[in-house]
Amino acid sequence: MQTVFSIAVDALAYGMVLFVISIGLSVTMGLMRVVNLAHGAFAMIAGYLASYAARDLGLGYAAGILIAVVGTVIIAIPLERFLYRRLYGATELTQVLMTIGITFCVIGIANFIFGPTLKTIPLPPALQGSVDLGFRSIAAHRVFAIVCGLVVALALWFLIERTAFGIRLRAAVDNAAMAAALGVRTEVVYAVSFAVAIGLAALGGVVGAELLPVEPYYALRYMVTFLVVVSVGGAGSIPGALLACLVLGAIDTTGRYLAPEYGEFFFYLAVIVIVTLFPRGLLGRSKQ
Amino acid sequence: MKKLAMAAFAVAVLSSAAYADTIKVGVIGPFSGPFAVSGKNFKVGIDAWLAVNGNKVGDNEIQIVYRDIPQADPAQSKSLAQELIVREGVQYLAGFYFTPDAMAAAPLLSQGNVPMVVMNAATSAIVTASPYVVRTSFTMWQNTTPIAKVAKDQGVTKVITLVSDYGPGIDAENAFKAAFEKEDGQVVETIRMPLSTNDFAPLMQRVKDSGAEALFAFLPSGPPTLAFVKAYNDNGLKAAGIKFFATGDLTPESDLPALGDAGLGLTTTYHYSVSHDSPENKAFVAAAEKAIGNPVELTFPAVGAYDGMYVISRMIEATGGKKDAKAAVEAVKGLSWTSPRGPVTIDPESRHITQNVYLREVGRDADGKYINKEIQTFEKQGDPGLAFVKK
Amino acid sequence: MSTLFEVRNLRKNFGGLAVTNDVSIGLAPGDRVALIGPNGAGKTTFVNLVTGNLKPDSGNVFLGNEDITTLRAAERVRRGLIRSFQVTRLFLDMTPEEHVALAILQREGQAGRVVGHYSGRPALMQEVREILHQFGLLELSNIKAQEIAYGQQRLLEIALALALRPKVLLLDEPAAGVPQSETARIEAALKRLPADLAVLMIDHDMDLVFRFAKRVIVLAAGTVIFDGLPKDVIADARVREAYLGNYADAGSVA
Amino acid sequence: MTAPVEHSATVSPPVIRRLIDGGLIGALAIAVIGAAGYYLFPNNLALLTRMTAMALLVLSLDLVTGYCGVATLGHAALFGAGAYGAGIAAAHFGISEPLTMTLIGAVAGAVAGLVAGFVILRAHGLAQLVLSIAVIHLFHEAANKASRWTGGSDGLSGIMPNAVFGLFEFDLWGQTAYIYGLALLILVFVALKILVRSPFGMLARGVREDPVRVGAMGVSVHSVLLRVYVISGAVAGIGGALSAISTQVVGLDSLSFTLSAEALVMLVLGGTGSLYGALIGTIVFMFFEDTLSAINPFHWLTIIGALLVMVVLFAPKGLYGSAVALVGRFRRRQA
Repeated sequence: MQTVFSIAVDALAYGMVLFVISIGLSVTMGLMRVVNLAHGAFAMIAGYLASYAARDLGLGYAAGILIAVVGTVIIAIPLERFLYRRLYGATELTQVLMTIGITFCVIGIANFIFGPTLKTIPLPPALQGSVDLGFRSIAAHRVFAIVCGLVVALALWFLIERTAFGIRLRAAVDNAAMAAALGVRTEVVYAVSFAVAIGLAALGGVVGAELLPVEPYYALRYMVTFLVVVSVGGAGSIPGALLACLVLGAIDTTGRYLAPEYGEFFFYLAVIVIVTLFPRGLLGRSKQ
Repeated sequence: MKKLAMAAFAVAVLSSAAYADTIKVGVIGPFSGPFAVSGKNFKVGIDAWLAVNGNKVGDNEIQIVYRDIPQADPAQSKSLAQELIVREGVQYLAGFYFTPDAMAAAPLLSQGNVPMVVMNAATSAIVTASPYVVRTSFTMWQNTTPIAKVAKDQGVTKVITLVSDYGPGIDAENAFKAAFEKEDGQVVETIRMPLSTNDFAPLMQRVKDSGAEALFAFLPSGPPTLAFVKAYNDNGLKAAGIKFFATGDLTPESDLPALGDAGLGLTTTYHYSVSHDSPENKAFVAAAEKAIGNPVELTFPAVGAYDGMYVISRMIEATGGKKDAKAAVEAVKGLSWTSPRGPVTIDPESRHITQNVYLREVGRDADGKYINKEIQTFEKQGDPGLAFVKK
Repeated sequence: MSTLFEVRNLRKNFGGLAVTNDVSIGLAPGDRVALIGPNGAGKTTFVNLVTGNLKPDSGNVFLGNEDITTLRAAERVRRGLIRSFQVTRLFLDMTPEEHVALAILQREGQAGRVVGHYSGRPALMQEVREILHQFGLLELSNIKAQEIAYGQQRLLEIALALALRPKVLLLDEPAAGVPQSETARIEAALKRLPADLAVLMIDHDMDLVFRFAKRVIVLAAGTVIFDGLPKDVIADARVREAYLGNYADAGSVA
Repeated sequence: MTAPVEHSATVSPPVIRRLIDGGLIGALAIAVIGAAGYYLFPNNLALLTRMTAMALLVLSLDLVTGYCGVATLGHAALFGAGAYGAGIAAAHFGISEPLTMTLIGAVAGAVAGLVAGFVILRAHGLAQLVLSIAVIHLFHEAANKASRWTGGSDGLSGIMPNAVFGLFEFDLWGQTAYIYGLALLILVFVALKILVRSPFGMLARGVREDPVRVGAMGVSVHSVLLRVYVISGAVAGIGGALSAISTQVVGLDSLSFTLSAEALVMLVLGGTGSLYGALIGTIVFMFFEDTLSAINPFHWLTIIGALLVMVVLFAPKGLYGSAVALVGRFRRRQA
């Protein structure tokens, strides 16, 4: 029984880390309809910025996160203006080609500037060490990731479902022409959404760095994981992404505990079953 | 047009076969992509050797031609090796980080009359792929076997093994099991982890449940090793007194700063530590650190490349710059010298390097830098894996 | 006259709401029937049930003497139950010639062939030209469908259906979206449809319906409320009620 | 009904156009470019052979993605199946006659196509993409597990193909391998040209344009797609077999997501939905990759990335597709 609890805790922690890292992609793919394979590249840029600020400049973890999120968004703004804007409404294949190109560039540049080794973001003392749950201990930074995930989920849900901006965004997504006719400045809405998505990628990259350490190949290494999480959850659905992360986290963690050798099989078979049963994702928006 | 092309073709063929006072060495390695740090170390090792010894052997000038294979890709390896031999006219092939890449290029050697000096790829069988293969790195068996003895010496009788589920991992598992059972130890469970594993927490739970007193681990150096070591600490295994044994692949010097204090006290066996205390190593490290720019990135493939260059230089010396793979390989069989890692010999029979393997513990040096501190030496280790292959 | 196509007691519920409520219709060879009804009457659902894109909750569909209720859509097509679409569905990258040729090949069971080109078959090319000529599309036969006018696309849509040699043809608003100036051509094409073909046209363009149909069926709230001659439909009390007021009553009368 | 016979001359395509459609021109072009490659880069035939194998994979991908609109990031499964099929036949069963190996590769690829298609065709769009990713990972993992047969991550070695027709040995220079590969490519290209023109090819294009309409013509869309997948598998399998024969080693990379993604990038680069686009994309991408990585083995990826971005900005339909569009616009302006 204790083992079951223990696995459940691991699954929750892993799932929430996945959620924090992937949710930004769910926004780009579901709400902006851009298959952004460069999502990981932005998370990685944030990781480098945080590492530089917190470790090399010694500014501390909180400042590191802030600098990483703001800095990554600033880097992303010209990219949105000159590259991504061309992708809105383009075919999926075109989006794949462009964003993979961007990813290659970012990898090359990161390798050139920061070198190929792993970079870490030093944790504040409060997040180091373990938290005792009674029957086992869990790393403090994982608890932090869980909290971050919940806060992000709530904030995003509120932003999209409960604010005027959210209404505009959903209108722009569902029918850009109609929204424009109603006075919604779709370009601005898209730019802001993109910034939000990139900010989330950045936050995820920093918070998840304990599990997925920052190095130049980060941008491609986890791309598949992000894509799977988003589509299993249903692109654009915040609760869906949350559910997908918890389900996939549970399957992955349990599979790895019971039969680590066949962990990959478990995971991808589960993905096939879920995607076949729920082609729009677990809680996907019904409109294609 | 056709005639002209044929003529050019003939010239290219002849010039590569004929005596040349510039001798080209083709180096194939992962210079970009996820293993770029290893490729960089190849280059650093070679640059260091050239800096220390100059780029001339006798009258012959050595020129290095690099080719990139970001991830294991035998088809590309073969095509690059062929291009290097045929178009660039290289007299030596070197590098090779991944086993399948070396395996794919090996059949070209006798036809091309070119020796291959493997600077990393660590599967025992590679030397059997062609009589022209010489290896200056290590094998999984070579580095793994001594740690079983260490475990036994520390009074451990029950061990659980965790290895990445691919060739080298399975080699490590077999090697550890064979050596530990010879010491009357018991491997209570063997776990193979998919290479893509990011989260090791559930596996640490398995370790706890297994009742083992220690774990033996192998993962290729890179991001997962960091997560693995952290999971070992965070999930309370360290606190519970479960010992940690591994090969040095888990604690390459380039990962140590990232591991930080979490890595302190980890014991691994390996053929080379950057901190090895010898005049040869001091000279090597000084040159290598200059070549690499960022000293933190310096780690084991560099020494394989450095020694590989030494072997190649002896080959050039022996053949007088002539293209003669057979004579070149014969000349280095049984060759002994003092490498930065310690005394080494090219075993005449297997053409693999016989070397000391060291037990190391992660610690800090006087400057506070994280290092692998050598605490015990297993002298003149051959490759036990070859016997396993032949079985 | 023998019945060629028959729908018997067809019923479909969406979440407790009967969208198709016990509908029975029969068609004989040569019939020209129009199915009309106010918006939301369940016409589209009815078409989808007949073509096999939706499964009925109960009831049966017959073609000839065969019960085709459980057959898949493609199977029904192969038996001669063909439909056209309200919104043009064409292969925009292909020419009218290719469209019709493909339809004929499919009809002849040759569409799975992996070698040869249709232009190498004189008999087929002859038929393609005849059909295109019949719809006034011959001059456009080698222009991509996306480059021809909408009215002509609508004609091609019907030509495509005809090339499959239907026994029963379901025309879903054949003139929808076509400018007034071009509807005459579509009507003319409809007039020339083979005489022994049973046609069920779904539309709400009353002018077209009255000129085309010999019989009119009115669907309201999923129920057939009228099945008779065009001249009687305007006078029918229930039809007036359905179009002009109180839909709920119309349902209860049936 | 009166038949307008007088129109027939203008309606039926002229002889020359038929020849172009029939792939003769294309086959000739491949042969000429191939021969040019042979004489211009006589010392780099292994790269050219690799290009040929890759071109087969990209052509195969074009069948499902370009002609039928199936989004897949797992197409290397079909290529790898062919490579392992041919490789295992040679290494474990001593079947080392190259033509037989190629045939086995084609069959293995076709079977893999059937399996992959069965899974991938169960969804559309993003979901389909993810299914394809799952498929390639399962294939990869299965090959890794079956290391007794596949050699696992160390690669399958011990493949020693006989001489072609007992006459032409596979040697260091790679002439035999290249000419053999080129011959295969030309044969496959002509076969695909015939296929694309055939009624079935039209049906496949129809599925991409509007599956609902195809269904309304009495065709089972799913069965069309599945058949395309099997054919595509055979083509990719031939490519895989060629790779196994010329390299004499088969690695897990031939069943990898990376290879699948690379093939897709090459296809989109050249332009989807045209066999020429597939070929051009392959040649351009691999040529740049090889040249740039030789010039700077350490930082070439950046340039490749920039190149891809440029293509999207300036040739959004791919190199071939955009060139065709440009020529078309030019002609229309002239007319």
